[in-house]
Amino acid sequence: MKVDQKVAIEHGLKKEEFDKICELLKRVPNIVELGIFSAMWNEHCSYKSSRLHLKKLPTKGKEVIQGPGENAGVINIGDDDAIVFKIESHNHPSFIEPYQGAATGVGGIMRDVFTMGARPIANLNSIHFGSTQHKKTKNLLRGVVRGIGGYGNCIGVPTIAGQTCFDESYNGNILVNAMTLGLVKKNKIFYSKAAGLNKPVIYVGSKTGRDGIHGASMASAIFDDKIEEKKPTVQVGDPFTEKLLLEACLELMAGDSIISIQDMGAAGLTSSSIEMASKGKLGIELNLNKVPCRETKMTPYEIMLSESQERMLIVLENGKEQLAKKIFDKWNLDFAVIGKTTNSKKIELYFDNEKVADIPVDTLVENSPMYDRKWKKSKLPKKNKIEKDKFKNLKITNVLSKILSNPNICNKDWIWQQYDHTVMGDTIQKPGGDAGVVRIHGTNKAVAASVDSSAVYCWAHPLTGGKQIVCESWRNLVSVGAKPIAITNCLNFGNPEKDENMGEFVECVQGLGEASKYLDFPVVSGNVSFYNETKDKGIKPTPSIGGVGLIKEYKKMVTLDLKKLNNIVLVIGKTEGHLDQSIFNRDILNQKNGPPPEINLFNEKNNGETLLNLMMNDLIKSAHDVSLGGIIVALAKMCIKGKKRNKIK
Amino acid sequence: MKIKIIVTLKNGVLDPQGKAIQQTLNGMGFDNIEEVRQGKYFDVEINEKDEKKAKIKADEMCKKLLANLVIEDYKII
Amino acid sequence: MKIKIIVTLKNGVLDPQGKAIQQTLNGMGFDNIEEVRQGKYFDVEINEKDEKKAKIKADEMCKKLLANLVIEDYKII
Amino acid sequence: MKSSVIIFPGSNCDRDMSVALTKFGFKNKMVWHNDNDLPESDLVVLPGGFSYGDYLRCGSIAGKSKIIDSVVKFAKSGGLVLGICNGFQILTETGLLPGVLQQNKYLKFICKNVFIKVNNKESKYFKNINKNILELHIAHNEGNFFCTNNELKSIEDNNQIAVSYCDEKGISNKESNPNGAIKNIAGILNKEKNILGMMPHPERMIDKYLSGEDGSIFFQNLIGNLK
Ligand SMILES: Nc1ncnc2c1ncn2[C@@H]1O[C@H](COP(=O)(O)OP(=O)(O)O)[C@@H](O)[C@H]1O
Repeated sequence: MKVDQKVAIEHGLKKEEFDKICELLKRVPNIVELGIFSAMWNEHCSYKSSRLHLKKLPTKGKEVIQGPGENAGVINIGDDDAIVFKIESHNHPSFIEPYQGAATGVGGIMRDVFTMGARPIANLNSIHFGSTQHKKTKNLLRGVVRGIGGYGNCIGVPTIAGQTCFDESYNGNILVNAMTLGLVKKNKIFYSKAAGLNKPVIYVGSKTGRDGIHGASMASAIFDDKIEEKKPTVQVGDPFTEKLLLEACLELMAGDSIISIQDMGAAGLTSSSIEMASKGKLGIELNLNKVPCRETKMTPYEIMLSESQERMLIVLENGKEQLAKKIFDKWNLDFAVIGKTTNSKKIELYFDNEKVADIPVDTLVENSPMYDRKWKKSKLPKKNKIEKDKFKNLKITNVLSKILSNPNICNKDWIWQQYDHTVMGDTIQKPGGDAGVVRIHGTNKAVAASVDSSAVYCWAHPLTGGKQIVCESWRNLVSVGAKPIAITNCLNFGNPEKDENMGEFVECVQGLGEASKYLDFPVVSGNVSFYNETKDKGIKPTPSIGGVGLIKEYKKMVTLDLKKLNNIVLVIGKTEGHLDQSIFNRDILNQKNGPPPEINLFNEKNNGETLLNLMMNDLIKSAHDVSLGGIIVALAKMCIKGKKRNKIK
Repeated sequence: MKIKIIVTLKNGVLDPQGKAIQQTLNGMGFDNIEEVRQGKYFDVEINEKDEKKAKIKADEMCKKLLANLVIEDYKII
Repeated sequence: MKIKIIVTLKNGVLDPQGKAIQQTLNGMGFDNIEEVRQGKYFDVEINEKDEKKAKIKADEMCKKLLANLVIEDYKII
Repeated sequence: MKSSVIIFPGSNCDRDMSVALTKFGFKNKMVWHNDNDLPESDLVVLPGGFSYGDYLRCGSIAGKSKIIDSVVKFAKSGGLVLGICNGFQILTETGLLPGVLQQNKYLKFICKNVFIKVNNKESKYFKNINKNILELHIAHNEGNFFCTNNELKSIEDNNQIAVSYCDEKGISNKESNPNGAIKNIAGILNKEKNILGMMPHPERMIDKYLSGEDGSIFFQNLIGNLK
């Protein structure tokens, strides 16, 4: 196939981008090379619209071992133990095929974590759906929940917390964000940077099929009426093989055979091999005839762009091939030496004794486009006047029951009871609390994790909203007695080529950054999902924040249920009577404008630290953060969970 | 009347179950099994005497519920 | 050659999945569906040219693995 | 006391089980499914999980593993074999226990605490147990026990129902049945009472910071009976 501008545009590249490729290569790429460029240069892999802004996030901290840039972030939790964690989106595939989309999302994030040598110990998820009245919602919700459970349960990693939201802005574009925490010894962390010349490059895991070809570009595409045509690119997850891959990789990692390892995620063999080469400032040469294929007559183009799941790429020490093969044979997985590292700083591909691609690595990575897109600043909306006479006819019990039955507030037990949340025998706080908590096996420590987003606040005012979520994450961790350490973030936004959407992104990130800096709660990993838009309608800006904290003595963990009669109930922090963007205003008064509640970072930090102090001194029996629905909902939940009554003056 | 429906995975779609079954069969000594693909089978009892009409109904049911056309094909037999 | 196998639940064995499908179909407006029973379908590629021999093999596979004879029947087609 | 936990590809409660057994005094060994022989054991455990991804039917493929022949031999000679969750499914698939475990009635995976009533204290597993109603945890998609009427009659005649789902007060009815199992059956024994299969996971309930502690009662009692 002859490559020209038209073909390039069909690959999702812009005209200027195609020109730049020709200029960098000093020739027109062939079709395999074009496929590789289009995968590496699309938004999903290159972060071309977001890179500039993400750089501003605080990523360093006392406990940070590895910040963004690797498969996942790593933090120190003392005694040589470290936690590897990350959140990732699988929005587009889940809308097309909810079960497989969600399942492979969970599979993908777990691979990111165990690629670094960590055994996954907890999963979380943040899922957003359209209105409960919308005709697609029920099926999508059911499929996604089943998919998350189907994959996580089978692997045997507990799902300890999550978040489920409904809002009509997701009617045509649901969000599925999956997060995993893994545990590793500090001196046994594995990275993706290749090193050394003539080292064997190994392919392990499942065979390659035609599934998911161009998935990475789909993740950066807008849905339109032609969505049906994109369907064949859906991948099918095989959690059983992933479990075998996990055990086999950890077994091999126990020795000293691996130089670098990288999972094949978006853009499969392309991005994994190029990333390894780029980080190691090396070249990689692959013989595509050696790649284990599931289907017949696969072309180099298909092999390079397939997104078949449950596969890994490894650079091994010389002479360790037999040992490694034995382990993968034992676990009944494919194993093949498919190439070697070189000093050419190029990616060189061979097929049927012919060279089918020859691209300098830096043209794919360092020279990939970066855009400073136009963005529009948001104004802080004016506060609504509180009109007391509007409340006169309202009965508080009616209002409360209406608020409690809001789909965003009501009980989610039916969801998380479909997830195995107790396997591994260390879950000490199940879903249903402010954060999930798992013990570090065999120690007195535990880690807490939660995932939050407040799209309504971000939509009302992105800067404040961005700060708000980080604070909410911080509060959730504090509420269970954990010292917050770091966050991961999944930034779900609309089309960055529109200046309002880009503005939402820029300002949310700014808010996020300010709060995480002030709270010393750095960002160690994350993911951006743009183009969450159907027929021109974008979603509400939805950054999801996954927070992780440490409880030094798990026996001091706090839960939200009221424990005893006659205990005193305290509200910490000032109640200012802010009603704009509350459920009360939005649902009961039907007033959807106005600013989100203001954030005072000083108070946030002070309150949180004070609370933690009180907890360490065993003075707090129960705690719950006040969020959606306000104090009355917080109290109601504490009463319901504790099966206690409460008298409030 | 009774309508029988077979739903199978599209060509090229990964079938982890089929693969595991094939490997097990091989392991059990059935060594000339080259591929196993697993699908679903439905017996549907429709209160409808006209075969043609029943099949049209069945077709609609497949499209709307029984088969996931993203990854599956169906056949009414 | 390719052998096709259908495994169905025995009469009298509860089929919760089939029941749920029937209810869903009813709910979707297919109101003359009286019963749905779900089974499994297998496409098995055997390296064997003699049909008779292949079917004997298939029969053995069903008995030993593909069907649980406590609750299931099978048919080779 | 010596125990062996068998690891199948896809088992995922193997470590949890070994932690529990060790905590209550067993010397435990892990055994790979592809081994031929069992180490010397007083108890053999088939742990929970998704052996072979639960593909085909839960437990069916694991039932064809190499090690199973030794397990069958061990069981037939009177050795104690305990199958939890997927282990229970494997035991029915190999024919060591009657019946099958079908998909849950409401077609959903269920992970939560339930109550079970001990019906039969003849076996080594429950002899002398000092609590009749235990709170244990279930986590399964296929726990809906089914068997033919004839089999059920034989199971009942031989007093093989080990534990059944109930509520806090011990009442077994539709409401206290999480998955639709016949007669609320949560676990059954073979005729000789040396093989036990049950859906609930005692190994997830072995200290007060977890979902509960009744699993400890089960293990303590079991090892007590073996001594
Ligand atoms: N998709 C999900 N997966 C796992 N747990 C969930 C999910 N959705 C909600 N939960 C759990 O349900 C509980 C209630 O969620 P949410 O209403 O967001 O809590 P709150 O507003 O009280 O912090 C939380 O403990 C959360 O962990």
